[in-house]
Amino acid sequence: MDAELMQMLALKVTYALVMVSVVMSIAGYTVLAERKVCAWMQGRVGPNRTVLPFISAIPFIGPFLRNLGLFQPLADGLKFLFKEEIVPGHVNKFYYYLSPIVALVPALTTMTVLPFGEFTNAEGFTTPLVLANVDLGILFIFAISSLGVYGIVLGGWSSNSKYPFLGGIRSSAQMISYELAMGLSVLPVFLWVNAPGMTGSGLSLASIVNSQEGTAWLVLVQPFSAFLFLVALFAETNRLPFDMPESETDLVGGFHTEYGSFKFGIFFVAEYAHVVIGSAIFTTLFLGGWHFLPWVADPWAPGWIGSLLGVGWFLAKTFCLIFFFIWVRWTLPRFRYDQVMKLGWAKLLPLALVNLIFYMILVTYLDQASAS
Amino acid sequence: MDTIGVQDFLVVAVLLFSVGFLGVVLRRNLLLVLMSLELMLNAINVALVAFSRHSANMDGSLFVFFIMTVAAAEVTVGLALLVALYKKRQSVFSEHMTLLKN
Amino acid sequence: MIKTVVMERKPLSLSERTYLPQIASGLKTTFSNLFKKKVTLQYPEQRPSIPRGYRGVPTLVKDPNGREKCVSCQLCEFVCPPKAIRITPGHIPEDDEERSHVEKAPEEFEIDMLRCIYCGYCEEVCPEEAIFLQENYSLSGYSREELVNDKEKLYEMGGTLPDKHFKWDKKKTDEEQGNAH
Amino acid sequence: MNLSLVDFLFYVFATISVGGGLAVILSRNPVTAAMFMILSLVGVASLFVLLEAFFLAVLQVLVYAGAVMVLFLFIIMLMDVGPESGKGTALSKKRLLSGFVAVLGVGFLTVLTLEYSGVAADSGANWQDVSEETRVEGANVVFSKSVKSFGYGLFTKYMLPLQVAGFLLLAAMVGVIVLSKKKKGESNDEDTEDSSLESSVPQPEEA
Repeated sequence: MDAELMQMLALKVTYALVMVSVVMSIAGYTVLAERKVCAWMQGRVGPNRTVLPFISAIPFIGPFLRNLGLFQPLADGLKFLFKEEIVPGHVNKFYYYLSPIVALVPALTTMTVLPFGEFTNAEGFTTPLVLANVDLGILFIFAISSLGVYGIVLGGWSSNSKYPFLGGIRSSAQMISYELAMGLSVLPVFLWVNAPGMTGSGLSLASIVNSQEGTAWLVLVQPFSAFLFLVALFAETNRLPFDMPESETDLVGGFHTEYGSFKFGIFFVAEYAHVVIGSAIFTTLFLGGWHFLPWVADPWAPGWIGSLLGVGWFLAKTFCLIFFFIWVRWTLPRFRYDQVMKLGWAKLLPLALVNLIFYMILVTYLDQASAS
Repeated sequence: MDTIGVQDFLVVAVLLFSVGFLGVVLRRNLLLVLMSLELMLNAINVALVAFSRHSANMDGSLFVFFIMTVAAAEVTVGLALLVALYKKRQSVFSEHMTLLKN
Repeated sequence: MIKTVVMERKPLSLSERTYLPQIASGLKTTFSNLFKKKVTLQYPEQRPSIPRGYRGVPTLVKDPNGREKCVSCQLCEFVCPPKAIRITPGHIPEDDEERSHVEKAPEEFEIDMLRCIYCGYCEEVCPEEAIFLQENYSLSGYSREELVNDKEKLYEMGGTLPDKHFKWDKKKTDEEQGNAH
Repeated sequence: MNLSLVDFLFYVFATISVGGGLAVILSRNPVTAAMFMILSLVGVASLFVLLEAFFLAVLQVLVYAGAVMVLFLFIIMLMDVGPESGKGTALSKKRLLSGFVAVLGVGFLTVLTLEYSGVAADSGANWQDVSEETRVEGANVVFSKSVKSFGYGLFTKYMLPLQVAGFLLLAAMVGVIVLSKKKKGESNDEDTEDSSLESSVPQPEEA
């Protein structure tokens, strides 16, 4: 292997590590946000006790940060690390240890194809900021994220106890059901973007984002697709109202009932990593990614400051969506299992099909109209 | 610089195919027989894509597409049959499916 | 006679069947709650105000002269539903100037706080008004033994309460004046 | 031996796919078998990547690992198939014999293929570079990385097979629903019905 290749590999690995740590810390702080927002919605204040001695000693800022609970994720992580690791005697050891990893890895892998900004250099040459700019972006994400279910199913099965088992079975059925609706709901988007006269190319996510620059966001063009996708996203990330595998009121803790300490922590972070990635995907597909506002050109100049602002804007949109996830969770009650199945197969899937057919006809009509 | 050619992929395909075939012949658990069938189909896929790449022609790859479709249909029907059978006989082992014997 | 009226339930309209307006209004409710004043008490710094008649940890009290009030009649021990109280009665030595008029005082007085149910019967039954359930509500320890309050601890927690009746003083003066009952 | 990266990766992925396949047919526990099956499928997908058929690789993971194997796992768990008992797994002579014959036949096939297919002398070095764009030469679509080639091929040369595949999926779906439909007075759990509805992996729409 030559030096150039090694250098490139090293660079990619560094980028990947940076991105993993960024996504993981966002996931950690999403946990905090969840606790804070739910507390606020319930008239409470949420975690506000954890201190870091040096920072909290700063007058005004320190106590403010402490009240925001900014150091809580750190303390949580430490707690998970130092807790006694209890492995129940009746579990299938190998799968029991394997499943938290299997749950986390797909969530972190999907972000490799997720573009989060773009960089325009002095010559006006634009490159999207993404670890791997593959042509098949969205398909890749679907493929990898569909593997995430194995962590839950295996965790439930290997625990060898009835509640986790039920959680595992439920989640496998739920995942299969909603993947279909999810795939079908984004098809109109790609149909629209790749239609004759449009700027998109293939299934690449970066081209989707750039096709929304200066014109309407796709959520305004295709509100129904966006809605279906969002519902399916809720189901795929196992968030309330679809958190069948977990549903703590009827399944104790669901698939992770038998898990404790850091293995539970990994499951926990994986769930939130899914939420973060899901929000980011929704932002790229429907909310214009790193572009400013619909019908408004980006106010920032190209160059690295501009691309930094773009990334910040992208993150801001993603955080708003994460907030929406949390908001919905603390508003809606949980579906019953049969309702979840019915909604997936009898409502969402036909609606997605109708939506797809409608846009097929529309795109064809527009093409015909412009040709004649 | 690459020395891997079609024949290497073909060897992999043949190995995978024979493994799948052995599974179909030797295993008694019908679920595993179905899985072995999938292995055989996958072996064919590898061979087809290798040929397609070798001859710079999409036909092989397109056939892989159809094979996947057929495989998905086959698995679902197979599993549904298995479930129906399991409800009747409480077993998924081939030696218990002896209704037509003698 | 009461007439039962059967209410007709209207079928859901289309918008109601999608549940979306309801979800939206629910979201509105939760969002408006985000900015409302928080009702939580910041516990260790802010303490809840204890209402009168609160039944906290049972304690033994002394009278304003600093004398032990309990005469170890053991009524509380008998009345205690979970049998949390255990008293070993002891004599008061004759030469105790202050208290020689009383026969007994507890040698040991233990309340097992793991058993206590805070019912307040002991306080109610005590003829000497020596045991009180006071305001202390948070009790913790690292071992079971630690949570058995002995006499010393009970008096330490109880302190001295103003005595309305000064029973002992009255008794003493009565005795001195020679009209003992 | 000086291996290039691609060669090295080929051997790794080939080992994964074939070894995973072997583990599938050797493992007693169906869940373990399913897990190795996923491993093998991912190995095959990686081989597709080496052959620069990225779309097929992703499809392989999406369809097989993401849907088919989840279904397998679901059924295994639903029926609660335990590991095969140790006694029963002893292979009968008949089975061993048929296995032996199978291996012989496959070996024969291999030799025949490699000898007479005319590709034995081929190596990756004289493969053509894969283009990014869709090109058509005569009736054939040239192999390329782009997804468009797939769409183009499917909707021109293979239009009829595509329709047939769609009908096949529809037939499979109807068949499965009929198979797992509750008969009157027959009680069974609801889960089977839900699972069996999963028959059309989103193929016809993607095409």
